[in-house]
Amino acid sequence: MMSIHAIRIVAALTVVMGLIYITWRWTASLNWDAWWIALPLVAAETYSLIDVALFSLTIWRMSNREVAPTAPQGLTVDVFITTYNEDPELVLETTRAALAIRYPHTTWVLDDGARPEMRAAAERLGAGYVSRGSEWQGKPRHAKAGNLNNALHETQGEFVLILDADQIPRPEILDQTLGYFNNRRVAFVQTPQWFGNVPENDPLGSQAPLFYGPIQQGKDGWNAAFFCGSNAVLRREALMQLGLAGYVEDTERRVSRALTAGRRVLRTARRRPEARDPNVAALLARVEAALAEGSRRLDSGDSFGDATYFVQADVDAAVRTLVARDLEAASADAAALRAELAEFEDEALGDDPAELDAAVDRLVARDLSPLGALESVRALLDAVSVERLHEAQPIMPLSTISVTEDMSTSMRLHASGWRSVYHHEILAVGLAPEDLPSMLTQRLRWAQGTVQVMLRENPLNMRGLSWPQRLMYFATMWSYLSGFAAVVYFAGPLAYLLFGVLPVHALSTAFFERFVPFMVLNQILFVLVAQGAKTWRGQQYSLALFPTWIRACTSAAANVWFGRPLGFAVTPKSRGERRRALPLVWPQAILAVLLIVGCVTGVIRWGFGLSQGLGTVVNIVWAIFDVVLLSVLVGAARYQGYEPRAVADKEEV
Amino acid sequence: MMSIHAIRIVAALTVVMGLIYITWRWTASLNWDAWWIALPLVAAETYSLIDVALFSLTIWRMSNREVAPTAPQGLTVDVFITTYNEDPELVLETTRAALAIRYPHTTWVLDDGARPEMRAAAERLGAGYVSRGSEWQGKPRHAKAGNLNNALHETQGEFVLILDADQIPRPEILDQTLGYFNNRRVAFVQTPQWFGNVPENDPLGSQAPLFYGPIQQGKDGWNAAFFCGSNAVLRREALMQLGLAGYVEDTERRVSRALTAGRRVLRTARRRPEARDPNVAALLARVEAALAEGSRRLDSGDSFGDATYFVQADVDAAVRTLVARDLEAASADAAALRAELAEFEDEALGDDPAELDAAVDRLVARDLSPLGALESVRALLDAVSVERLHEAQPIMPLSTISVTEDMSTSMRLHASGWRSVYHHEILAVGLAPEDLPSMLTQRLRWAQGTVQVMLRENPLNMRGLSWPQRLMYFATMWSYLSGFAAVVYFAGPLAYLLFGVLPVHALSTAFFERFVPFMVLNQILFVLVAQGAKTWRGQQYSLALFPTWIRACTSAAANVWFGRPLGFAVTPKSRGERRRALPLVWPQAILAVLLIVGCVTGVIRWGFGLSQGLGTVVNIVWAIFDVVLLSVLVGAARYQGYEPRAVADKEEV
Amino acid sequence: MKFAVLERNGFTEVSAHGRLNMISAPMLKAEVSRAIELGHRRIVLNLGETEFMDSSGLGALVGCLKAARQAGGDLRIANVREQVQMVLKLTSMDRILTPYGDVEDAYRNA
Amino acid sequence: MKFAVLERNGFTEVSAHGRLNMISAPMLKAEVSRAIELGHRRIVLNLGETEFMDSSGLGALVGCLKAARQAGGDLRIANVREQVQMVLKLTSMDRILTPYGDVEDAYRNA
Repeated sequence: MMSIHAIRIVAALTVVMGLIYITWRWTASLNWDAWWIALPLVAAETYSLIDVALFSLTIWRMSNREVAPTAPQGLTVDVFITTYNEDPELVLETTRAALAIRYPHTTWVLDDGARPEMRAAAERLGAGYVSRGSEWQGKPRHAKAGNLNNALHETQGEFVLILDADQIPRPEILDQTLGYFNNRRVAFVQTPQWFGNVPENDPLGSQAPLFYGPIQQGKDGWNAAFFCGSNAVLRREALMQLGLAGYVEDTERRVSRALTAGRRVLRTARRRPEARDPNVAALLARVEAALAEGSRRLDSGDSFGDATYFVQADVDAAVRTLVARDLEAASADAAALRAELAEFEDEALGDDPAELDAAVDRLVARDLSPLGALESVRALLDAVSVERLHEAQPIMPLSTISVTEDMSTSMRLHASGWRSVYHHEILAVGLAPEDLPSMLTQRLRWAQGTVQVMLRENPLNMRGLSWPQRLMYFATMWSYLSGFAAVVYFAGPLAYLLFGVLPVHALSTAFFERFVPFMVLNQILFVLVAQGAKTWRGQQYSLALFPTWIRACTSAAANVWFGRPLGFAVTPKSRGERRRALPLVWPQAILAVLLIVGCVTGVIRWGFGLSQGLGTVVNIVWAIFDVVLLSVLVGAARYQGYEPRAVADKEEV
Repeated sequence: MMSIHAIRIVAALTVVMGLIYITWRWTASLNWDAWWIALPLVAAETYSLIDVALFSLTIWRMSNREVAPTAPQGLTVDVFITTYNEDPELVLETTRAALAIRYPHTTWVLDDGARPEMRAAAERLGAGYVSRGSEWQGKPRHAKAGNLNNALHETQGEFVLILDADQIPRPEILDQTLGYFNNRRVAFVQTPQWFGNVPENDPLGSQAPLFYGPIQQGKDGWNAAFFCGSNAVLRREALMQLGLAGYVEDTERRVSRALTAGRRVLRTARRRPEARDPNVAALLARVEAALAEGSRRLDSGDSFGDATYFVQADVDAAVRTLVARDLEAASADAAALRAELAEFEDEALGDDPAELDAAVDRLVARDLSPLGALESVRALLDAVSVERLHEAQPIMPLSTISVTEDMSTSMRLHASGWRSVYHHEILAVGLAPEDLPSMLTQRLRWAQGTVQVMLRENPLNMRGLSWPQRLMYFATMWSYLSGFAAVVYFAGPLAYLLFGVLPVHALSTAFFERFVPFMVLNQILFVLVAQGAKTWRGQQYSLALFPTWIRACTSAAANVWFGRPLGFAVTPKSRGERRRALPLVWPQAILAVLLIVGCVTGVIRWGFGLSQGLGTVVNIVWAIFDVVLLSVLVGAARYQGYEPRAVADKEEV
Repeated sequence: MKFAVLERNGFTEVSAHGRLNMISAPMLKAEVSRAIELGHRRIVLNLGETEFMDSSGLGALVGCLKAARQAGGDLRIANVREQVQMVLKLTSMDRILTPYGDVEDAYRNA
Repeated sequence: MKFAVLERNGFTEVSAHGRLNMISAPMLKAEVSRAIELGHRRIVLNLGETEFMDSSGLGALVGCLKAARQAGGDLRIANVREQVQMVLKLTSMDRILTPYGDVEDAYRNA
C-alpha cells in the first residue's frame, strides 16, 4: 500500500495549489465582457476545487483493517435476501449460497412481489419466506426500506445480513464481519459490492473501485463508512432504537400539529353561514373544546396515548351525535365533501414531515363547510394518531425519507453515536445492469436518493455528527452536483471555438503556471490513491452522465419541496427488451457533434485571423478531451451484455 | 386581564407597520452623502424592529396559570439558601423564614464564605449547613453554580428550592409550586423576584414588572420560561441527568483530544537534538505507542475508563523509568521546564472547551525538549482524565459555562426535552441594591452572563429546542445588544443639531406617515401588555445604561474568544461605603451636556439660516427625549437608599 | 416469556412474566392480538413481572397499542418496574404510554 | 441499601444490594471511600444485587471512580443487571465504565 504520508503530502499540495489558482481566477483573470461564460466557468472550477478538497479530506485517514477480528460463537443472525421482481432462478441461486454461509444463521427471502412460486421454491430449499402482510394494504410501501422493515418485525436475530437478490455471498461472509461487533458501539459492517458480470473494459462503469476502496476506507477512518444497502451486517438493537426514537419524535410533532390545525379548521368553519344553526354551532364548539382539552392535557404532561384516546373518543361521539340528528342536509352532498377532502387525505399520508405540513396548511386555508370541517378534523386525527395509522408499521427502523434508505439510515445511526466499519474484502459477487437504459435508471435513482437526503436532512446541520462525519456525507452529496459544472465545462471550448469568446483575460503564463501544477498534482493524487484500480471510467461517467445528474437534482428538489413524484423505477437486473440507446443520450450526442463542429470552426476562424493560435489550440485540446469523455457512451450503447467465455480466465478475483 | 386577542392584533399591526417603515427606510430614505450616520441609524432601527418583533412573539401566547395545582403529599424537598459574603443577620432572617415554610422540607444554608459563626448560627436555628469541602481547593469555584452543585451532592431531596440569601420566602411557597411537578416532564417552576426595599418611584429600576410578568408568562406560553437563579423549585433528577450527559460528552471530547495532542507534542519533541540519545528516543517512542494504543482501544470500543487507565499506567511507568535513569541532565533545568509548562497548566484547567483547545494548540505549537514533552503529556493526561481532575466535581448539574448559570441551565434542560413553568405569584420578597455602583455591577454581570451564553451555546443552533424556544432565548440575548443602538440614537440628533447632517433625504410626509403609526402602535402595545405595571423605568435604563451593555458585550466576547477574565464581581447586597457616582456614568454625563449644547447650537444655526426649521424641531425633540432618558441617572446617583418609613403604607403588596 | 390473561372489572389484564426482548416481542404481540380477536377491547398490560425490556420490547408495546386502537379499544401499561420505567423515560416512550401505578388505575379516568 | 466488602485475589469486591438512587448514592460513595482509606486500591463494584439505578446512582459511580483513581487505583463495575446495563447504554455511561460480566473478569486484563 502506498504510504499514507505520500498521499497526504500530495493531497495537501493539490489543495494549496488549487486555492492559489482559484484565488487568481476570481481576483485577476475574469473577462467581465464575457461574464455570462466567465462567471459560470469560475463557479464550476470552484465547485471542482471543493470536490477535490473533500476528496483529500476523505482519503486523509484511510482505514487499513487488515484482519477481521474473530467472530464470537453463539450470535443469532438473520440473512435477508431482498427481491421484488427478479428472476426466481436468480433469487434461488443467491438463496442457495446464503444457506451455505458457514456461521450458523437463518436465511430469509424477502419477496416484495409476493409470488407463491417464490415462496414454494424458497421453502423447498429450507429458507424462510417473508412477504408483506395485510397491514400494508393501501399504505406507502417505501420500496426496499419497507420490505426490510417488514422483515425486521417478523424475525428475531441479533444481527442481520442484507443481500440484494443478485449478490451471491461467500461462505465466510459472516465469519469475516461479526467479529467487529465485539465493539458494542458498532451498528453495522459494510463490505464491497463487486460485480461478476462485467468485462475487463467495464463499458457501463459498473465497478466502483474508487468508492469500494479508498473512499469507503477514507470515510471509515473518520467513523463515517456508509451503509450501502447490500452486503452489510447490521445490529438489530441499533436499528430498533433508531426506529423507536423516530416514532416518538414523529408522533409528538404530528399529533401536536393536528390538534392546532384542527382548531383552526373549526374556527374558520364557524364563520360560515351554515354554522348559525344552533345544533351545528354547539357541535363545532364541542369538538373545538375537545381539541383544546387535548392540547391542554399534553401541556400538563399527559402522554400522547392518553390524550389522543380522549380526543378521538370525544370527537367520534360528537360526530355520531351529528349523524343521529341527521344534520347532513346542512352540508353539501357527500360526494362534494369527499372531493373537498380527497386531496388532503392523499397528501396527509406522506411520510415526509414537510409534506404533512403543506397538506395541513392547505387544509386550514380551505373554506370548509361545518360538516366538512368536522369530517376533515376526524380524518386529520386518524392520519396523525399515536398508532401512526398512515403507515403500515408504527416503528420503522430503516429510514424512509429517501429512495436510498441506506445512506439516510447510516447517517442517523452515526448521529445517534453508533460506530461503523468498512471491511475491505469481497465477500459477495453481484450482477450489474447489462445495458445502457438499465444503467441510467440505476444511476438516476442513486443520485435522486442522495439529493433527497441532502435536502431533507442536511448533514452539515445534523447534531450528533462530528464535523468530519458531516463533511463525509456532504462530500458524497456534493459530488452529485457535478452535472451543472459539466455543462459549463462543455460550453467553455464552444464559446471560444464558435464565437471567439474567452472567459479569461488572456491565456498568459500567469494562467498556465497556476493551472498546470494544480491539474498535474490532482491527477497524481488520483493515481496514488487508486493504487492500480481503474478509475478512468468513473471519471468519464461523472461528466458524461451530466443530464442524469441534473435531472436527479431537479426531480429530487421538486419532490422534496413541492411533493412531486420522483418517477422512481427499480433497477432491472436482467437484460429486458433492448431499448434504443440514442433517445436516452441525445443531449450528449448533440454536444459531441457541436464540439466536433466547434473544432472545425475554430480552425477556420483561426485561418481567417479571427482568433489567436494559442487560444484555438488550447480550446481544441479541451474540446477533444470533452469528446473523449463523452465517447464512453458509444461503447456503452453498443454493449451487448456480458459474455462470460471471453473473460473466463479473469473471473476469479 | 386585557384580552390576549387585542394584544395580538396590536402586536401584529406593530410589526407590519414596522416592516413597512423599515423597508422604506432601506430602499428610499437613505442619505448616502452622510452614510456614516445614515447607515448606523438604519441599522439601529432595524435592530429595534427585530427587538419589537421578538417581543411580540414573546407575548403572543402569554400563559395564564390561574390556580396552582395542589401539591401532593410526601415529596422530599431541600431548601437551599445561597450566601457568599452577605451579612449573617440577613442570611439568618431568610433561614428563619425558610424553616417556617409550611410544606415538610429540609433547610440548608449554602455558605460559600465558609464562616464558622454562620455555621453555628444556622445550626442553632435548626438548619443544615453546607460549605465546600477540601476537593475544591485549587479548583475553579464556578461561583454560585459551584456552590449549588456542591450542595446537590451533599443532599438528597427529590426537589430543590433555591433562594438567594436576601430572598425571604413566604410559608406557602412550596404548596404553590410543587403541584406543577405532577407533570413528570416539568424540570423547574420559577416564581417572580420582587424587592421589598424599593421606593415607589424605583430610582434604580430594580423591579422588573415587565420581565416577571408578561415576558416570563409569554416565554412560559412557549414552554421556555427561564430559570432565574432564585425563587425557583427544581427537580433533582432533571439536574442530575443534565450533569451526567455533560460529563460524558465533555470527557469523551477531552480525552480524545488529549491523546491526539499528546502524540503531536511527542512527534515534535523527537525532532530535537536531545532526542538523539537512544534512551530518550526509546522512551519517547514508548510513550507515543502508549498514546496510540489508547486511541486504538477507544476506536475499537473500549470504555474511556479502561483506555485512560491503561495509558496513564503506561506513561507513568515510562516516566518513572526516566527518573530512575537520571536522565534529567538531558533537559533544561527543572525551573525552566516548569516555566515552559506553567502557562499550559493554568489554562488547561478552564471549564470552557474552547479554552482547552486553545491551550492545547499552544502546547503543541511549542518546541518542547523531550523531557518537557513527556512532562507536558503527563500533565495533559491528568488535566483531561476520565475523573475530570481539573474540576472539583466530575458531575456538575448546574451549567458553569457562564456567570449566569441559571439561563444556561434552563436552556440545556429545555433542549433535553424538559418542560418549565412560570408561576406568577410573589412567593418571596428580596432586597435590591441600594446604590448606583452596586446596581451597575449587578446589571453588568447579568448582561455579561447572557452574552457569554449566546456566544458559547447559541440557542439558534441548539438542537432539541423548538423554534419558538430558540427565539425566546435569542430575544433575551438580542436585547442586550441595545447599547450599540443607543449610541446611534444619541448621535442622530447631534449630527443634525451640531453639523446640519440629516441621515434621511428629507423629513417629508413620507417619513412621518410611516414612522408615526409604527411608533404609536409600539407604545400602545407596551401599555396593553404592561397592564398597569410601570415599565418606563425599564425603558429608560435600557438606553441610559448603554456603556454597561457595550462593556458587557465586549468583555464577554473577549472572555469567550480570547480567554480574558470578565472582571467579575459579586453584587453587593448591603450599602457598602458609598462610592462616587460620576466616575461611573461619565459617558452619559458628557452625552447629556453635548445634547443640551446641541439644542442650543441647533437653535442658533437655524437662526442663521444654516438649517431647516422642521429638522431643527424634530431633532431638538429627539435630543430632549434622549436627555430625559438619561436623567434617570441623576435620581439614581442621588438615591440615598431605602427609607422604609416614608412608604410604610405602601409596603404591603 | 409467559403470559396470563385475566378478565377484570371493565378491562382485560394481560400479565407478561419474564424478559421482553427481540425473542419474546413477537409473542407478546401475538398474545395481545389473540385477546383482541376474542373480543377484549380495553387491555391493561401488567408489567410487574417483566424484568427486562429492550427496544424490540418497546416496539412491541407500540404494536400492541396500534392493534388495540384499530379494534376500537385501547392498551395501557401498569405496574411497571422502576428500572424499566427509567428506560421508558430515557427513550421518551413515556411520552406515548403513561405507566400507570396499579392495574386498577389504568382505566380509572375512562 | 446494604454493602459487603470482600477481599479477593488481587482486588477488593464491594457488593451493593438494593436500590442505588438519590438517597443511597452518598452511602455508596462513603462505603467506597472507606475501603480506599483502608488501603484497598483495585475495587470491583458488584452490581448483581443492585436492582435499580437512577442518575444520582450513576453520578455516584463516577464519584467512586474518581476517588479510586486519585488514590492511584481503579474502580470497575461487574455483574450488572440487564436493565441497568440498558440505562448505562442509554445515558452513554457505558462509554466511561465498562460493565464486566463477572467480578473475576474486571481486572483480568490488568
